[in-house]
Amino acid sequence: MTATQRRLLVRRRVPWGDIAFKLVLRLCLAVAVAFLVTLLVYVVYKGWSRLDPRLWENFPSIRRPERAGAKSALFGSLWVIGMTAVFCLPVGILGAIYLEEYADHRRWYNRLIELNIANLAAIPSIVYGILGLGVIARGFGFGTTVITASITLSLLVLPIVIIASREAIRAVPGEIRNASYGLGATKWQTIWRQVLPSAIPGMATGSILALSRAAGEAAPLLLLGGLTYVAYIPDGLLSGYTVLPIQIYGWISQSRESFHDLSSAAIVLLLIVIIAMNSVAIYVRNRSQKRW
Amino acid sequence: MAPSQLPDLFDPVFTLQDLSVFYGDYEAVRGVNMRIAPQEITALIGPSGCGKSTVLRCLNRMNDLILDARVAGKVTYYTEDLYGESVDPIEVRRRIGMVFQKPNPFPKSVFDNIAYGPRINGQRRGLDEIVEEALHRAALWDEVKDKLKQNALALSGGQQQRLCIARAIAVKPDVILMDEPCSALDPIATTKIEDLMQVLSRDYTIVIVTHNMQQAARVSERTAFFTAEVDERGERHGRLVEFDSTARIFSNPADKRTEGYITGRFG
Amino acid sequence: MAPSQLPDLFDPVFTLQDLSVFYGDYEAVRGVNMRIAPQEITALIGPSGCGKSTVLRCLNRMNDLILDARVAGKVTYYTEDLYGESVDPIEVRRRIGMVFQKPNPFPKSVFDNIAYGPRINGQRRGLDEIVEEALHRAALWDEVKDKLKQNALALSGGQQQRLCIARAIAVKPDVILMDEPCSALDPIATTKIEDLMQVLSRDYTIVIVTHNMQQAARVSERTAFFTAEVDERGERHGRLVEFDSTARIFSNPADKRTEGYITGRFG
Amino acid sequence: MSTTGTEPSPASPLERARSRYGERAVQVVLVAAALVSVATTAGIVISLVPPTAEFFESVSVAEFFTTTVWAPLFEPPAYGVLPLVTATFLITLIAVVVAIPLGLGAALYLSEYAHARTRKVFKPILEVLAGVPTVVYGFFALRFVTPALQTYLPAGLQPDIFNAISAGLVMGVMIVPTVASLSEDAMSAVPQGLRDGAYALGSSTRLVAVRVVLPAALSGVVASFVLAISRAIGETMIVAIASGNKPALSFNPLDAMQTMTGFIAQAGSGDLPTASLDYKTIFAVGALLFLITFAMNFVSARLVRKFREVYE
Amino acid sequence: ACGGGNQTAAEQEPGASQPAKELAGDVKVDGSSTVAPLSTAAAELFAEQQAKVRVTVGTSGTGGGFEKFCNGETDISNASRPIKDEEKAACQAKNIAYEEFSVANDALTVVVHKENTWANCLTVEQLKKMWEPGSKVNNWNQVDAKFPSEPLKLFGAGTDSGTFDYFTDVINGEEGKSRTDYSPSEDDNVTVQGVAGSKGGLGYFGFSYFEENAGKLKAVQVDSGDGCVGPSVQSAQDGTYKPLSRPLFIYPKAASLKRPEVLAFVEYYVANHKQIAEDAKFIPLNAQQETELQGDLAKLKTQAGG
Ligand SMILES: Nc1ncnc2c1ncn2[C@@H]1O[C@H](COP(=O)(O)OP(=O)(O)OP(=O)(O)O)[C@@H](O)[C@H]1O
Ligand SMILES: Nc1ncnc2c1ncn2[C@@H]1O[C@H](COP(=O)(O)OP(=O)(O)OP(=O)(O)O)[C@@H](O)[C@H]1O
Ligand SMILES: [Mg+2]
Ligand SMILES: [Mg+2]
Ligand SMILES: O=P([O-])([O-])[O-]
Repeated sequence: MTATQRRLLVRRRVPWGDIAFKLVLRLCLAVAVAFLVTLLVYVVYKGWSRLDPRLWENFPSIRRPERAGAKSALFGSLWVIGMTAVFCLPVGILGAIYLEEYADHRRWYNRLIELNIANLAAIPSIVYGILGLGVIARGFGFGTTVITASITLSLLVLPIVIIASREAIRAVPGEIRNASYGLGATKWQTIWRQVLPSAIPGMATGSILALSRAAGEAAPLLLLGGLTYVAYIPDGLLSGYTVLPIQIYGWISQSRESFHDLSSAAIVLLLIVIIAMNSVAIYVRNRSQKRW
Repeated sequence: MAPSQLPDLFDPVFTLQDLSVFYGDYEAVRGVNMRIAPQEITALIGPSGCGKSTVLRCLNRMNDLILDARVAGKVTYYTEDLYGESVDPIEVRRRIGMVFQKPNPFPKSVFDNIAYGPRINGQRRGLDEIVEEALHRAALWDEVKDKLKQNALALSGGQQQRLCIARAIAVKPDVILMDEPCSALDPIATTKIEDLMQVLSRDYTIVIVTHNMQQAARVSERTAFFTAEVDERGERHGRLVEFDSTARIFSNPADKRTEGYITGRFG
Repeated sequence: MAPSQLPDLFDPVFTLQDLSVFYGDYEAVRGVNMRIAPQEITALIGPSGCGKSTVLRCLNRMNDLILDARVAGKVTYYTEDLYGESVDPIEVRRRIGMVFQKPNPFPKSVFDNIAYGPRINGQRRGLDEIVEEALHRAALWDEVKDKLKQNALALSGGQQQRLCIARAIAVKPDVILMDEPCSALDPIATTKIEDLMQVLSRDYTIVIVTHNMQQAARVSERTAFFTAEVDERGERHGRLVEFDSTARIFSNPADKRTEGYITGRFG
Repeated sequence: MSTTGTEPSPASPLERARSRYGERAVQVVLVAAALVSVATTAGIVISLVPPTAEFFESVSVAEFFTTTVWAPLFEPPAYGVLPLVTATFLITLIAVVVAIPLGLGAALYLSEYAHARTRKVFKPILEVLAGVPTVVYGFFALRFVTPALQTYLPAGLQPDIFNAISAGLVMGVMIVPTVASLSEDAMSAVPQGLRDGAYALGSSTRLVAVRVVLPAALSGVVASFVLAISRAIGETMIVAIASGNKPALSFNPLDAMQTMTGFIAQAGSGDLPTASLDYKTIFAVGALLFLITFAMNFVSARLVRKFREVYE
Repeated sequence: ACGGGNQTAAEQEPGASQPAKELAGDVKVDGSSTVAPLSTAAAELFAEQQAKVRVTVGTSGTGGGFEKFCNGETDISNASRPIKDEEKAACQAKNIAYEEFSVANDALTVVVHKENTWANCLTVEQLKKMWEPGSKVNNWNQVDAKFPSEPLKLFGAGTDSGTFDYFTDVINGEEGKSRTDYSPSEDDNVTVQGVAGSKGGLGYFGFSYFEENAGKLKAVQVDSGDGCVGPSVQSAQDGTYKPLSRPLFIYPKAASLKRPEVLAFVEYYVANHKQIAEDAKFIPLNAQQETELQGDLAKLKTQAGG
């Protein structure tokens, strides 16, 4: 008995299947990461020669690619993203507060709003471009200006902001609310003084990710006059504009190789902006994880 | 239950007349009649699910915050109908404070926790004194006087719970409701809170829910024993079985069920 | 503790020699020595956090799955070092089955739950018989024979737990470890499981962790009492206090702490 | 209660001390904010429906859906949307063939094998992959992937300069994070008890992953597929840059083709005369795209809900 | 809608057209993508003198440009063909008056892959065979039996462009008629990339694009019956490059010319047309065209002055 027992506990064969499976899974992750690395290395390599102050100090030029820069696109992006934040963050956060704190989920209209937001989150961005073109640029007559682009992008990322903010609000324990109500606070006092401060990190994370999405969007802006030679910094909501992704698209479609290097450099610039935004979001999220 | 077996020895702070509470269609508590005396500790005891918390929440209209909760019968606060048309539940909760089972300090400084109540009532000055007084009364001052700016979440559980009591006191309520305020605490912290309750009961009317009979026996003057009864349709409803002086309830209860529960043979 | 106070009446299935278990730097269990007899029920009891589950998980190397868990000392299974180099933990777990506190059927049909073990061992034929036999042994056959294709999550808690036992039996283990297998169950289901354990102990070596002393007294032949002791540096470590026949432990324990725990004065 | 004269307290009655118009106003503002999302949907529908309706006054539904030449801007125009639809689905298919194995593999690895620390490193990396602007992917497809394929694929299999395969491959990588992250969430939601149960029966990690975790997380995993697919269908810049704008009813991924989104981007950036049929064509294609993704969302919402029910 | 910076017009003193004076305001230019590099070059050069005047140049195509222009959305429309009658009518309906300036010449260039050794000269007939509506030609050997078997990949202008209108007009005989199964783009650079990336590729676009990419592409000579002629400054200016040479235009809106910044830009454009054309690698006007342009400019100046 003892002898057979002994054999039975010992590995009978090399578990090749298990080993191979693990390797394949690891490979899947590795391929995705390798792709990212290749992409980054490629654009940095291609754009290296143009990664200098010319990139953000000069305006675009189609005569002299060696002198051209993305100044107008960089500042245009800052304008558009800034205005997008101004439009969509208050609306998104207030909407999330309504849905989490006020809405009675047994009511059909509140459920409709929720369903609607989930659906909006997956509608292709180019469809928002159509919305911006048909309703905002032409319908409201804002034309192809910063305000049109900002409103369109706001609507595009609004569902992301709402969904993230709702989750952040939901993560605030009910006990905190009870404590506040128990002291005679009104609903809004409870929300404003207790719920929101606690939910801010989560909201910030979602909002930054939403804005970084907006910062990289090009498709809807194609329909909104983004593809234009603009050699100035916007000075208002009704000003013409161009943004980095569109400028990149414009340069990619140029045929001269020097423009491709330039577009790589601009891609690096855009990626820096976006990865920085993402890192801030991840940092905020990690830092605020263990509260309760 | 028939109207309280107690003689009318006091001017009641709360008078519950035929109080029933529904969650949606479910009648969680049925036909409770009782009177709660001022400047005393009243304990609500009974097996889990018998509706103690539900009744307690009726007393400061915290039930309003539960979407489908509904109250029938009458709750009178002194002479005023607590559920009257013109009554403002927010005002109610300011007057009738509440301390919860799990200590729930706000994730802010100790000072801001205590000052929260006065602040939302528009008070801007004299906060230092209010905070100090509330912490003194809650027997917490000595322990936290050097950490007023520190985050309240860094306090120990027992300190947190006393902080919550101090926070409730700071708005100068008439009544303090406590729902199992010690069940998340260790024995030493529990003792401190119980001592505190005794001191506070000189100035405040206190109603406490506890599942710890020893605690009820130790701290309260009067005890209400609730149980859950199954009706003809098989639904469980919380009922008030007996309400009397604590001494009587624990030594010589009138009802068999009370006796069974007290001696551990039931519930 | 000095080596077991029990006389060496059996060829032990498990021999634990100076077993300590660490989670990271924290020594959760320190220096356990005990022997577990074949075809008997051994119960591990003690206050919460004293390391009962930890010790149990050592016996089939479930601790391997906890990232920073580490075992010191020696665990021998019959004559073989359970933590020996060439030992395959997967093979170990096949021989030494486990049933958990909360019933955890796979979200599949009753049949597929039972057939899971044989299938992953490469068995394709004769599954019907294996499933039927396992269900018979687990005293569940009559209740589920008409719902073999039904999702196991639709069974009651007690049925689910017996299903988990049947699932463990289906791989024909030598030993069944059970970690508080009844704590999620109602009294009727508990009785059924206890009866089942009695029956199974004719064929299997069973080690059970329970926080219910009555249960240990009812079902087990031997009982090990653990407690958590605070060392000089203020850290709590699980220790084996006493290991003896259940009758002795419950009637005439050698150690004061065991007695205190059994009579409810301690822990 | 007999006496009222000796009342010790209520100093003031329990009536409202201050009027709380502010609370009301706040509520109105909040409702308005929530309604913006409804207005967005309404706006989309309003901007799509009238031009689409007018479009179908000039072009028969039958021609739109059954003929196979898409040349709306030419003389004479042809309005068979099928080439756009097949191109959309072909490129999506390529993307899915890339994304599902990679995403699922990465998710299984992160959820079943990886240490907490590894997960903490790689999840953000995958998120960066999701955050890379799609113009960048398009650029990479056109400038790196296509030349690489032209260089390394054997003659005869070499793609055109604009082609579906590069766009599809790159799009596949783009949606890997969608699959990986949502699947990983679904897998992490599988109760540890199930894993323990399987391990205790002598399963290897592989068997636990494949036989227990994956089936238990299946609806969540499938929901992630659906969401990834709808992202692929709606993706614009990659195809606009890398797949060529040549509407052709072709199933050869080495050919240039044009997707629905590609058409909208191309025709839309040309800024067509508002009243023209050409302009309305954009909206008709947009409406079709909207309907397709709407249907996909609907399916995925259903799946997600079902998946939630399993453990809640 | 947004009328392109009228808001700043009021701040300007009337008649301020001296370059010395600092001007400000927006000038919206849109239209032909062929002409866009020319106008962009003009804008870039102009910006060196008037940094505060913000000139934007869109690329909607000649047709798309006129649509916006006649809708009052832009100040200047670029065009690679003269305005059509229906466009004139549209402008008239909105009371938009305009001027027409011919600012440079273009030689529509037919290009093939650098390694294409067989197609050095194509006849108009052969081009038509490839491009006419319904054409099924998809291999070079179908164009001419002497050509090798190589798949023909066609790239060309988008339908909204003047280039498309012009090419289809002179090659296929009717404006707008073309086969449809090629890769069309409003953006000629896409054509450059497409042809450069396909051995059997063939495409057409403005001369400047060829000039910029002469290293990657090969221009084909065209035979319209008088022998093979290649596109060049010379052949375009003297009219021997037939039938694909054409003038390029800008159409400033009369009302916008009342704004000093627009006027200044147009004057600058016209006055420096030669330098701009060379800078943007376009073909400058010939002597006769230049005289006409000077006349137009003089007319414009008197208008502005009065
Ligand atoms: N929000 C709610 N919605 C629906 N039913 C509820 C709700 N809160 C409590 N109940 C039900 O009402 C009954 C009484 O609950 P309550 O919390 O008052 O009991 P309790 O006496 O406080 O019990 P415990 O000692 O467990 O706290 C229970 O059956 C409970 O399930
Ligand atoms: N995975 C883990 N990581 C770190 N510490 C752990 C882990 N699991 C258990 N511990 C610690 O080890 C000690 C013993 O835990 P164990 O679960 O074995 O106790 P137990 O006797 O089973 O208690 P209970 O009756 O509550 O189940 C406890 O202090 C516990 O906090
Ligand atoms: Mg309660
Ligand atoms: Mg345990
Ligand atoms: O852009 P076009 O010059 O061809 O109209």
